Parts: sequence; C-alpha cells; structure tokens
Amino acid sequence: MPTLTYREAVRQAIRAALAGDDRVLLVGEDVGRYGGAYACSKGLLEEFGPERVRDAPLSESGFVGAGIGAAIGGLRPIVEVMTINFSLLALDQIVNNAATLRHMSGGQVGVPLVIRMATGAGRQVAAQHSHSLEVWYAHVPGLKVLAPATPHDARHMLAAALADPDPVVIVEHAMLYATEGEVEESPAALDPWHAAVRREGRDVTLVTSGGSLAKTLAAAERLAADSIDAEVIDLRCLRPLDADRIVASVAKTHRAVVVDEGWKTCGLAAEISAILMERAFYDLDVPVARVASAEVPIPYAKHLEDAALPSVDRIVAAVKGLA
Amino acid sequence: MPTLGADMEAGTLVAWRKQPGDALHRGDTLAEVDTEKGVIDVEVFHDGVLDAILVPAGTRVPVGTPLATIRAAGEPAAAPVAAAPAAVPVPPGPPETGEVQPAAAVAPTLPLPTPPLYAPALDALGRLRISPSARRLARELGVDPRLVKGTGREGAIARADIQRTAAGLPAAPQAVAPVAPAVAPPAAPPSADRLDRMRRTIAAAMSRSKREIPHYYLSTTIDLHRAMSRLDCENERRPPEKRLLAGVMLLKAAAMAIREVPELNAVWEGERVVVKPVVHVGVAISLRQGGLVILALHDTASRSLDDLMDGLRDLTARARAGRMKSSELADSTITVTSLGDRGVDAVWGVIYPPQVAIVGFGKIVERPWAMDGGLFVRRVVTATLAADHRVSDGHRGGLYLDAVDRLLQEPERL
Amino acid sequence: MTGALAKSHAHAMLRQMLLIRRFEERSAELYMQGKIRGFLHLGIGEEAVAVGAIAALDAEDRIVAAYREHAHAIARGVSPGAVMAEMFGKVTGCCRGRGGSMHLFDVGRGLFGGNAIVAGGMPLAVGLALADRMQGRPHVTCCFFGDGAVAEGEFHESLNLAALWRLPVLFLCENNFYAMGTALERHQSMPRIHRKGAAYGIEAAVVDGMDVLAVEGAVRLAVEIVRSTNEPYLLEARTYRFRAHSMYDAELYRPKEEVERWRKRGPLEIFPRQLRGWGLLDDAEWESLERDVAAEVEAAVAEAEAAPWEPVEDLERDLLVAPAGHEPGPARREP
Amino acid sequence: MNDEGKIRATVLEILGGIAPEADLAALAPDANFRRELDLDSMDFQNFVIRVCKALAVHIPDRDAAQLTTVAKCIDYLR
Repeated sequence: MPTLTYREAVRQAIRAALAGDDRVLLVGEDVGRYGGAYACSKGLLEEFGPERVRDAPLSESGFVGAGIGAAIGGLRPIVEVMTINFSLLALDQIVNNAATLRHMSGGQVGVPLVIRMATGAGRQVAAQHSHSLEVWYAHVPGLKVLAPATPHDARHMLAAALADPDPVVIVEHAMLYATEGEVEESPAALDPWHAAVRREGRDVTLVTSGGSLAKTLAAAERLAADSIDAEVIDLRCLRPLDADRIVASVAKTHRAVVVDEGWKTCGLAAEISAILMERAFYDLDVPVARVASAEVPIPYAKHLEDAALPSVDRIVAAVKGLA
Repeated sequence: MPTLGADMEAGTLVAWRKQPGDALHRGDTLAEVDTEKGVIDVEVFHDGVLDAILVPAGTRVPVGTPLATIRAAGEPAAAPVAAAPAAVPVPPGPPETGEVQPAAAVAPTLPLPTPPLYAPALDALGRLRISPSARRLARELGVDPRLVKGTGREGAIARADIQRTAAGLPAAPQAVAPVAPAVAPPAAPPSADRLDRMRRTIAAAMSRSKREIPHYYLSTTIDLHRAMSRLDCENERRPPEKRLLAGVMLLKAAAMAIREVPELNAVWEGERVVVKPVVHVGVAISLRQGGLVILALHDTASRSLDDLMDGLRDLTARARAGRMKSSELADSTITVTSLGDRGVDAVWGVIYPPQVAIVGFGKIVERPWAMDGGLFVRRVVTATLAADHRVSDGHRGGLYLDAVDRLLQEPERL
Repeated sequence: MTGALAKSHAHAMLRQMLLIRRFEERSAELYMQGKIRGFLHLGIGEEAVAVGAIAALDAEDRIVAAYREHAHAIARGVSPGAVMAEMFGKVTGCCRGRGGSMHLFDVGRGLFGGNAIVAGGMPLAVGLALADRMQGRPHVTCCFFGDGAVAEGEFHESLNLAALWRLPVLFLCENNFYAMGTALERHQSMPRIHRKGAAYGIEAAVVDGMDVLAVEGAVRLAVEIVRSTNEPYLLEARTYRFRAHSMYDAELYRPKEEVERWRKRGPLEIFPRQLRGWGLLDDAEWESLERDVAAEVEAAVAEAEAAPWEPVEDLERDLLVAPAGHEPGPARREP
Repeated sequence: MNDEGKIRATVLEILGGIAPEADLAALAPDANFRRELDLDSMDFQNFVIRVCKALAVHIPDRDAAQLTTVAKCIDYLR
C-alpha cells in the first residue's frame, strides 16, 4: 500500500473527482495558477482548464454563494475556502442558504455542495489565522461536517461527500498536510459518517478528531507505560456525531476524556460530554474531562501557542486527574 | 421519589392521595410510599396543580424517579403527547422545613480537634458521594455502599472501592442484606418482612455508629419534685385528652439546654460538622412488636408544652400506623430516648448518624434525696448524654446536663 | 412602443397587476386579523416591475428575488392560493408552510426563492448562471434586489464575479428610494444605481418602474443582450412603495406629500389611462377585471383557510436526503 | 351506672385498638395490662381518654394511675 502525504492524498481526491464527473469543478482563492494555498491543487488547472479549476476573487460570500447557486443549478462544485478563519465571511451563505434551502423550500431545492477549509493552529500564525471553529458548522442542522485525520481518510472522504445530495463541510487541520500515512488505493466505498477506534483500550476512552488525533495517540502510549490502557476514538464525522460508538466505549471503560482544539466553552467536547451524561450516565465512574484550547485568542509566540493548545502532557494529566 | 436518608435506594408507591387537577399547597401529602422504614407521606413543597401521575400505585421505583408533574395554577395541562420526562434527580435530601436561614450559612463550622478517623462519604445534603457506576455495581454485587470507604475526591466511592469491599467481605452471609434483594420472597408475611428489613436498617446504622464514632458518656440524677408536682396539679385541672406527660417536659428541657452547648446540636456533612441553629429533637418512638424509629419533633425548644404534647401524640400515632413524613425522618438534630414508666433507671444511647449526641432519660422513680441536711423522698430521673468526642468533650457535656437539671428546677419556664 | 400591442397581452398584464394589488391589500387585512404572522412586506405600487420584467423572460429562465416577492411569484404563475396558503403556514403552501411570505419558492417555474437576507440571493443568481453556462443551457438568471442591497458586499462581489466569469445574469434593481427607513441618498454616495455597473464593465440602463410597458421593453432588450453576449446587465427600475416597509412601520422617514405624489402616477393609474387612450380598455372591461380578480383573491383566501397544517411528525422531513447513519439519537430511556 | 359486662367489653375493645396484635383472651382480669401489653405512657393516656369518651365518665389524673388491671377498671367504673 502506498504512503502519501495528507496534502497529496487531498490532491489525488480532487483530481479523481474532476476526472470522474464533468459536473465537478473546483472554485477557490488561488486554487488554479497558484496550485492551492496548501498546494492541494497543484497541476489541476493545467489538466482540467480554467472553467473547472476556477480561481476566485477574494469574495468568500460571493464565491461560496455562487457555489451554492451552481449546486442548485446542477453542478457538483468543490468550493475551497482557504481557512476556516475566512469562512466567517461566508457564514451567512452557508447557514442561511446552503443548510436551510431544502427544508425551507419544502423539499424543492437541494444543495449538493462540498466546502473544504483548513482549520486549527500550530504554525505561529496568531489568532486570526488559528481558529478551530468546526463546531459552529457542526451545530447547524442541514449541514454535515467531516474531519479527516489521516491521509487515507483525506483521500477517500471527498468522494462520499460529493455523492451526498446535501452540503458537506470538510475541515482539514493545517498541521496535517505534511504528515504521511498509508493510503489504500481503492477501497470499497468509504463510510465517512462513523467514528473509528484507532487504539483499543479498557481503562479510559479518549475521544478526539482531526489535528488532535496524533497527540491523543501519543498520550495513550505514555499512559500505557503507567499501565493505563486508553482507548482512542477518532470521530471522523463531527455532524452527525457517532454517539453510539462513544457510548459503547465508555460502557466498557467507565471513564472519558474529550480532546478538542476548539475552545472548551460551548465546544465540541461540551456536546460529547452532554451525550455521555444523557446516554452513559450509569456507566460513568468519574465526571467526563475535557482537554481543549485555553480560552484565549491563540497567541503568536511559540511557547504561548504551545501552552494554549491541547498537549500530550495535558491529556495525560487529565486522565490521571480523573477521580 | 424523594430520598429519605442515605440508606434508601428505592420505594414502592402505595397510594396516590391527590388526583391530576387537584390543587396542591405546600405541605400537602401527595402520595404514600413504602420504604424499609414503613409508609412515608410524600410531601409537596410548593403550591401548584397536580398535572400528571407518572408512577402508578403499587410500583417500586429507585430514588430520584419522577413520580408526577406539577404545574403552576392556571397553566394549561401538559399536552398528552409530552415525551416521558428524562429521569430528573430529585434534589437530594428533603429541604429544611421551617428553617428560615439555610443552616450552613449561619452555623459556625467547628475546627475539628483531631483529624476524623473516617467520615461517612456524605455530600453537603447528606447524600452518599458515590459514582453512578459504583452505585449500580454495589447493587449487583450486593454491597451496602454506606459501609464502603471511598478513595475518590472528597471520599467519593468509586467502582474499585466497591470491588475491594465485595472481595473483602467475609464468606459469612453479609452483615447487611443487599439493599434490594433480587427477589423478595413474597411468602413472608409483609409485617415480618418489614420488621426484618427495619431491623437490618437499624443494625447497619448502629454498627457503623458504634464502630466509627468515639462516644463519651455522662450521667446525672435530676430531682423532679418541683416539675412533677407542677405537672400533677396541672393535669388535675385538665380533661384526659389535654393532660401532659412527664416525657414532654424532659424533651423540652433537653431542647432548651442546647442554648448552653450548641455544638451538641449538629450533624456531620462530609468532612465537616455543621452546628444547626434550630433544635429538632429526634424522639425515639418504639413501635408495636419491637422496632424503633427516630422522628423529628420540629423546633422543640420554642414550642409550648401543649403544642409539643399534641406534636408527640401525632408523631407516635403516625409512627405506629407506619405513616411518617419524609421531613420527620431526616430533620432531627439531636436524639432523645426515654424509657418512660417502664424499663430501667438509666439508658446509655448510641448516637444516630449523622448526629453528634444522644440524650437518655431513665424511669422516673422515687428515691431518698438528701437536701439542706434533711432526707426526703423525691421523684428523680437519671439523665445521660452520649456524645461524639470529635465534636465536644466531657466538660462541655457536663455543662449541658447541668443546664437540663436547672431548667427542670423551674418547670414554669418550660 | 415598438410593434402593435396585442390587446390580449395588455389585458393579461393589467389583470396580473390588479390581481397582485388586490391580493396584497387582502393580505394586509389578514395580517391584522392574525391569520398571517411574522413579517409581511407589501409591494403595493411596485407591481409594474415584476409584471413587466417577468413578461419579458422565457419560461425556462431563472428568477432569484428578495423578501418583497409576492408580485414576482404571482407574475411567474404561482397560484395565489399556494402563496396565500404559504403565508397561512399551511402544508398546501408553495413551501409547505415552512418559508412564509419572505421565502416563496417554485423551482418548477424557475423561482429560486425569496430571501430574507438583504442581497443574500445575489451570489446564488451568479451560481445559477455559472451552472447554466457551463452546461450549455441558454437561460438567463434574473436577479431582483432593492436599493438597500446595493450597500451590501454581496452586490459588489456578485457583479464582479458575473462580469469576471462572463455569466448571463440580469441584475434588476427595484429602486424604491428607501432602504427600510433610510432614504437612498442617505445610504449611497452615488445614488444613481445604474452607474455602478460601469465599475465592473457591466452595461446598465434605467427605466421608469411605474410604466409596465416601459419595463417590459427595457427587460426584453436587456435579456436579448445577456443571452447573446453572455455578459451580465444591470437595469435600475425606479419605482415606489405606497405602503410601509413592513406591517409595523410608522413611516416617519418620508413626507406624506411625496407618497401622494407617487400615488398619482402608480402603475394602475398609468397603464389603464394609456389603454383607454388607445381604445384598448373600457369601463365594462375594467369592471369585469375587478370582479374576476376579487373572486380569485377570495378563492385563494378560502383555499388557505381550509388547507391543513403540515403534521408535526414531518418536522424533520426534507432536512437531509440521507441522514447518513447516526443522527444524535434521543436520550436512552432509563428504567 | 354502667354494668360490669359493658365495662369489660369496652375496656377490652379499647385495649385491642391500642395493641391490635395482643391476645386479649389470655389477659387475666387482675394482670397488669400495662406490662402484659407493653403499653407506654402515651398508650395508657390514650386508653384513659378513650374509656372516658366511651363510657362518658370523668377520671381525674390521680385516679387514672390506679387503673392497671381490668378488674380495677371495673371496680372503679361501676
């Protein structure tokens, strides 16, 4: 099985989509001649031409709205909003149009659109470029949200998202693009809508996603040295959440720690904690713990950024602090 | 399903005393619930209208299960299709009825003279600090969580504690029957079964108390001449139903004397002792065919003897009919046990957790009494005090009994 | 006026404007009776823009409108009964009662909605045109918006995208001189809206929005250019609303005399006068139009009154096509 | 005056109400029923109250204390 970088896996996914269906087009800032802000569309303009690999002006609301209109009109656009930070300018189009039209129109209008955006921090680009706001989209009925954490998922989730008749947001953690992993060439149709157990364990359930998976697995190894057997669950899909898988794991381990790079208040970890309180209350031996970013705008200085973000140490401490 | 004490896991709803649509006022009895301790009246704590009954009569449900919904007067009835409400834990422990200021806010917290050997894992409202999973495991393994030493935060009991206790239990049949026996043998006649269960419940509390609380004991003999002669002449003038029992005077004196040594009127809450501002004397009432229950005679110190007599008569009648109120079971702040006209000269009590003291009165008897150089025949009673040495000491206990004595020498002030 | 004006066509447009006028007057009444709830924005006075423009569009062309869009829906052929039922929240409404007055959709007739977000629909129109052009379809997308939308970023982003990507969009501005309570010259540095097309190299024109024939002619020309050049076009139709912005508006922001002045040259004053002048309309015909329209409006109201509600069980219907496995399930029923 | 049979029946019926589980037939007329039936001061006061009401008599507190056997009750109440 070949080993690819996450970036290359994304590029191959987009290329396969463009080649496989002439309704598919890629629209976004610098996706064409520049080859993509994270080099995920290098060479695609040359291969598919400017109509289908379309550089957009810096008008996020405009080109995301256009993507929605084109999807309504029968195309299958992949709109790349460079980072989740800039997607805030297109929130109205995503929430008030993409997520709403099918239901509000009584079923007449569907929006088969995929919106990709980078997310997360870790490259010292400071607060305005370091947000993890995927939970905002996971909050909205009418949207689906995927968070590929591995090159394999990055390679194969796009196809499933494009096949879905409703809008799908794919968040790709900025620190993952350079990571490598095995990518199975053409698996049976990948199911992106359920969580995966990345490490079996008996003593505690660590629930995480996207850019935090690696840290959580590292923490699990450190805990193993102290004979604490941690089970690591990669959510993969942030809406709908695979509540059954999480609840089943906690029924076994009776302890849960949720690791998320978003902020703790009203965050993804809060939702998972609420689900466990509602559906696994009688299995809980200790309160659910959450490891999230410090409640501050992510700072520029390295030592401050590292202190703000979830770390292996903080995950290990949280597990040991369960009482 | 209100929790009526740390040892209650579930209750059987015997009968509804109100029907949907009935107006409810604070203090009304909503339903009757059978527990190890007999049938308890479930009280309503705020006005409203009974909306819907969720648990039919005859059903046994765990503590915390919602029994009914109450809506504010004037609100429309809940839509029939309302989804079953999620299990809403009832606020642990009945609220202090009659208390104006929250006990904790006013009561000074005492510095503990010595670190506690082991405090029961009780949270602020006297509920056992135990994780949901450990509680379920305890039920499955037949372990009584009240006898388990918690190793979690603030003494919380975790699964491991249950497993360790289950493993550590002697092979002999459990000292305490499993809280909810898997199959209650229906064959046993209900009263015998209840007696057995009650006996086991009392046994558990007493054994824990004896093992964990360092008791010290004091006694004194009190001349009741003035008190009894005042009582006799009072009763002469009264019809039978209005006559006062000597015991009522003793109860009131015991309550009023707390003023001198307030720390005796306190309860353990987790690791701390909280002195209660109001005295609710727990009256030990013996039941027909044996068995005993401690019921609070609320606000004992400030009520008239007549009021206390009526209160005591009502408590005794309802205790023997097995119909006690949840607040009466949980509110007592200091227990008084008196053997009345039968039994022996002195009774040395065992403190009833989470209280910190118990007063005993023996039989009222005639004894030779030397006073002012002369010898008289006087009716006297032996008063005893058993108290928790972690909270008070012999000197303070002595002051208390002396105060009881002095109060009984001025019966008109009772 | 080019070419002989067929009487039937004239009467059809007159009837449509009259139907819209009476329909909206009845809606105001129903709103006050509490039958119509939420927000209600009436286009009384602006009927000529919707009727004239839509008369010049092909059946396959696409329409994206905003929240003052009863006229556009009825002019496009959505039955008054379906529009009224939608405002009553009934399941027979054009959106099953889920959209209400501000969100009228009829995809079969190419009406891709009202939209309650000012300028919210403009990027959608661009996208629709992009899809048509990339899939070789000759349709034009006509995007209606008010003068208020001109202040939104989406206006400028949409015009730029349409011009940059050479997309067949007719941007039709219904300039009624007020953005809710703010007069045009108090929210636009350049109040002559059609001149903003030049910034993006978009051909533009202005037309008297009270004259239905003028509007029809201008739109027919604009659509001709768009369809042939695949270039976007900006048309400013100057019009005026005779009633408040919505139902709860004290109209403190405009003088009574101004409203009266515009009323005298409303679309239902100009067109009948023209037709009578050309001998194409007499009193009897006018009376029968009035009776006919009144009957259709009352039938629409009766239909809406009698229509059923959408069952609450269908609340989550049409949210997603494939719920994709696990929706967050209801809490497990504990014993 | 109340005759002997009515008094006995009333006294026994009242005692039965207070100590339902007791075997009254086995209660000797001169047996101290306070001890036999384990009646405490509250029970005994209720007994006196109910006797007064049932037989419409007034029993002063001083005399009440003597009524410790069925026989004494009958003597006193006749």
